[in-house]
Amino acid sequence: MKKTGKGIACMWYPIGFTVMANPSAATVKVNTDGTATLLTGTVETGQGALTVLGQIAAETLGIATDDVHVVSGDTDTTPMDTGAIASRTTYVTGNAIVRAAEAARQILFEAAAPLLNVKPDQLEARDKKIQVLGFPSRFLPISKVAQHAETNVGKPAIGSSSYNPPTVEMDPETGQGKPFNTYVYATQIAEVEVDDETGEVVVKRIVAVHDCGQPINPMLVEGQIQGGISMGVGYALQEEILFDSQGKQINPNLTNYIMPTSLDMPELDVQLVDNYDPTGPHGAKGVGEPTAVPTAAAIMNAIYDAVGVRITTLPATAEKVMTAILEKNAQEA
Amino acid sequence: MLVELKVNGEKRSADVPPETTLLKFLREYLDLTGAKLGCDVGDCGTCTVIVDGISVNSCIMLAAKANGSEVTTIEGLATTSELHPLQKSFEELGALQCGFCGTGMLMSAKQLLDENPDPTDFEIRDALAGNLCRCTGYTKIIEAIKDAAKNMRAA
Amino acid sequence: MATKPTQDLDQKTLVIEDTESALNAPVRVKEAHPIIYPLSLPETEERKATPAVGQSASRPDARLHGLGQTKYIDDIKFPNMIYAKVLRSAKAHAKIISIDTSEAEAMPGVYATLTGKEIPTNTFGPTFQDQPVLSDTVVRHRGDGVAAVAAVSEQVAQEALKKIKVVYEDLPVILDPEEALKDEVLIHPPKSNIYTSKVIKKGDVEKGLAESDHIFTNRYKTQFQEHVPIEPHASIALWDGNGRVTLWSSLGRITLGREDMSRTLNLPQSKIRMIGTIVGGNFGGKNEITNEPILALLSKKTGRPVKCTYTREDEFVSSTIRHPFIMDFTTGVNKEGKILARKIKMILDGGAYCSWTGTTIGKGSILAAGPYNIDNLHVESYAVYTNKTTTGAMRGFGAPQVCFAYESQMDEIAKTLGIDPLEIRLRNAFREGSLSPTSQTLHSVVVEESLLQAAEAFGWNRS
Amino acid sequence: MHMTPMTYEQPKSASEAVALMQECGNRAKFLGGGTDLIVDLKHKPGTVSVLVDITKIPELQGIEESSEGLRIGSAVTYTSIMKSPVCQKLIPAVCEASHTVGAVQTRSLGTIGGNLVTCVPSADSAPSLMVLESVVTIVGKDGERTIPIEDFFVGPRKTCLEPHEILVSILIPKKNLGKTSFFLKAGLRKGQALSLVNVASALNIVDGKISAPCIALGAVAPTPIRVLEAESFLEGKEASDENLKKASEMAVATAKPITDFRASLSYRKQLVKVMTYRTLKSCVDNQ
Repeated sequence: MKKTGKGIACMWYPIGFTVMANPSAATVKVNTDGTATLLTGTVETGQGALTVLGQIAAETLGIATDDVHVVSGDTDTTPMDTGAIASRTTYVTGNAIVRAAEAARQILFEAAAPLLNVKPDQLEARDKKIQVLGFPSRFLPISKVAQHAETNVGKPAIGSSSYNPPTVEMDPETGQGKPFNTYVYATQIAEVEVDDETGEVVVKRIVAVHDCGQPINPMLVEGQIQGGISMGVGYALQEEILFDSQGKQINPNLTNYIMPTSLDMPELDVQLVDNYDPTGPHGAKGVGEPTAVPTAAAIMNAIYDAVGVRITTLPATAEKVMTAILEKNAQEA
Repeated sequence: MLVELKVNGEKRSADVPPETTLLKFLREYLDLTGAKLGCDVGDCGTCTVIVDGISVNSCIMLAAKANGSEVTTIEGLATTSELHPLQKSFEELGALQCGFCGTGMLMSAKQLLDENPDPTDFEIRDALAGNLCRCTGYTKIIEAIKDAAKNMRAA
Repeated sequence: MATKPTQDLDQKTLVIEDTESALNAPVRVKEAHPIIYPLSLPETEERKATPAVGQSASRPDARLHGLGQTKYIDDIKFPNMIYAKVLRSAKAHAKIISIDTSEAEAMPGVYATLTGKEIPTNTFGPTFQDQPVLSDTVVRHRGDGVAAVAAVSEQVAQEALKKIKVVYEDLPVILDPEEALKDEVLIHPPKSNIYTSKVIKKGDVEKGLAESDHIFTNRYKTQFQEHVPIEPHASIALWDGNGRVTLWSSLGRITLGREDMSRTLNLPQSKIRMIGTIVGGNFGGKNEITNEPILALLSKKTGRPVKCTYTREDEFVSSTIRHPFIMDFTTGVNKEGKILARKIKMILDGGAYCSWTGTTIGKGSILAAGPYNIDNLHVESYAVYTNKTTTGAMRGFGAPQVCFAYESQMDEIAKTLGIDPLEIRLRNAFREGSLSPTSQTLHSVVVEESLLQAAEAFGWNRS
Repeated sequence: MHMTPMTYEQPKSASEAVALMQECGNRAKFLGGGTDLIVDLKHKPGTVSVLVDITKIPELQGIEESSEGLRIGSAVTYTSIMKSPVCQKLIPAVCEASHTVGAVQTRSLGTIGGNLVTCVPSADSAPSLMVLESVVTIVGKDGERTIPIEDFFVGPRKTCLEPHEILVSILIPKKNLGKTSFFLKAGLRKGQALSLVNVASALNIVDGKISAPCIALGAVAPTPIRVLEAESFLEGKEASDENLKKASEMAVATAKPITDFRASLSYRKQLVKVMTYRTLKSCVDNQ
């Protein structure tokens, strides 16, 4: 018979390396037509980092995503970056970009200030304009200002900066300290259907509510969460590298290493918690890794709710669940 | 042996060793690198192309076997002025992350919609079961296929 | 009969330089208009909008993915490029007595071979440099490379690997991490197998347990997980006439990758260019150099660009995978389900080399108590070497493992105390300003909000 | 992974294929869809130097209904079977079994004959064809022979085919067309799964009693097997739960599964019990 169950799991997860410095540097160059080029040493590994980093630069400069061209991943041309690891790109590289873009923007403000008869700190960059704070009708197009800065003032709007999350060394005896600058939080709830005669577990639905601070690009955040859940579903139910008695992998191929296919993935309801981290770039934190963290736990709790067996070793293969059900039945009999 | 195919509407031929797979033929002899090598044994679907109206894993099909066939690869989907509706929906709805599974995924989706313009959720999932993706959890891919199907039916 | 396909000037049709084929001259079918490099298509509204933040902007790289135009490493081809393959160890733990590559080297189509002895600094690793690029004295797991071949094609390189003769002397194989803890057989002598550990102490855990109404003790275990990037690792090296080497690599961390290259090749960083192309999935598995130094040296030896793409099996056996954890959780709670004390002991199966274990054990230990206010905590974790695939960075660095343990036990506690699983979490959850296990004051905390929002979306009825 | 150099032949008739095979001896191998063979040749390069592609031979094609029954050419793909209205109507369990093989791409290339000839114990097309008492036609240097499908399987990856022989077609006898039959498969996941156990059952209900029951199991013995003891037990019995359960227990007793990394012997037996009952029950409920 098929029995349904629900299980909940929440989690916390840090952004960046544990204590160790993990800096990023960035350079932002504003072109004379008001578009910009961003140089970053990170690499696009599929998560959409370059799009998000471009959006962060665009936000600081008050221009659109499409106005920023992102150059990445070449040690000859791009600045130092610790790389696509530890859910750090949006937060750490993003913070470096905000600082670099602010430096470039400051040059624009200084060039525009005399033209608008204000001080540089009375200006803001919005909607492709440099405008007076509180008086948006007093503005110059960013293209005009960039052109002016370069050709009249003689100071092209280029900014470079870096960022490293502040941490405090952990005490070697007690581990007390400040290993990270910020953390994200999340809850996932799974609904499963367990066949109590075969042990087969079908994950029917997962609701995932994640915190990433201010989402820079909600669509890409959703995509990260959905993908992380699929890795979590595999971790929960199917995936395991097996070794023989001589240390040789038994299943080093995609025929016998069982990761989820489209038919194995549940319906997903992905949501974000409204949040803003003042230490992040435009309030953002990160989301890459935490998406895969609570899924297995939620599924195990749902299996327990459905058939009353507690799986304490992953993955919960059908056979493992069935064995536990039979043991439980034997104990009860 | 001389293998001659009609690839994306163009006659292409090359003289290849008989053990050459269709994937190798496309990638190395015709420079059509859209189909990828992911597992080499027909498990992952990154090498999916359409041969005479059926989708196949080109890594386990000999080029010789496809001799004389019409082959459609990812390079044959867009025209000079337009993306294929599937390519458009995949892009706009965020269905492509690292993109490595994407070309095979798009070919499987095309094959599905060619046969079934209004597939159910299960039919879409069933059609994609041979294309492994590690980035997306398949969710946005399925949404994109539904969106493209709708747009194609409306066109 | 050899043929050489080339592109004609407008890059539209293939020309076969071969008389027989020329008779079957390529025909361009007008109505089809297949394209190779199209077009300038309109951008989506979200890409053109301000403010930029908060826009679900589409990705320019995704457009190229969809067109099949993204060039991953395996799609890049250079003139005169040759192909490398690495021979993997036949043993999980053994001394290497000898490696004879002469027969492979003599094969037609083989350009060069390489062994560990030829690598200037044959060690690497992000924390400890305990891993050889190619093993030359000892193999410590089946994924260790022992020799490499560069040949005119992958097919020839693959055949040449079979001609390499390696003589091993067996050493005892240690697979069980609890066995490895005993240090009876050392995997990196004279170093202990316990190569890193972590302690977190807060409050008085024994006192907290003594004051508890209920104590729960459970053991949880997790497995090895592979990243499965759909794109296997790949790289190309080109050593030029100025003694400068350029690498196109699927590595996700090029700046630090260049440092590793500089160290292993004993070459100034200014002589190394690392280009990170679009990566076909990483998930933590592409955060270290793998065969990049090998390709660089093979390129130096042969004066040709050298490419290596992992087979799916290489991907499994020689790149890193997720750490299995053995986790003993003892938790004391009062009648209301408030956690008073938690004592945790964890053993991480580190595989043959350290890799990113330092980060994994650190995050795993800090996070193990869960997002809960616990005044009395003691976490003790050990990572041990075993003769299995190296465990390293993988999405979550120990967090999925410990979350499985702390959230499973949370439900055990809830069940015993008759408290709803959602409710017990709300009673213990971090709030703004809570102190973490390392006594850090937490900010922008939304555990409670995420719990309630998820429960609402799911339709969770509290029991 | 790369195959070693080889030659490729594409004969136009079964007799031409047989002649080629005789000429080339054990260096040669018949190539169907290649979904297994090409993979094998990549894993073990150098084992074969001539591939004889038989998928263009007309005798090996086609799905035709005649007075004898339904004939399916051995080179017919799973996809063609699944999509064939005749098959859907007359042999739904075979369609269902075909649908569970691999994924779309594998089913597009893979052939039903290839699945039988490869002869792995878990071959998904075997049990459903067995419970419909199919017979297979084989052509060799000495002409044609027809045998029951059970006799075709000899051991793991071993059929009764002589090296020069070729499997031409499968015939599902007229009497079993439209017979109620069900197929179930247990794998490690839903998509692209290999069978841990697969089971097919077929039966009629005549005057409230079970008639002509057939049960076949895959992946629980060196070859796919029939459960004759349970079949004779069920013959003429009432289709009660008790009887179906007893037959399922008999299937467990007949099964001789092994433990491997995918599943243990005892779990496979549990699956045999449950799946045999479920297929029988579905047959009873869908008369």
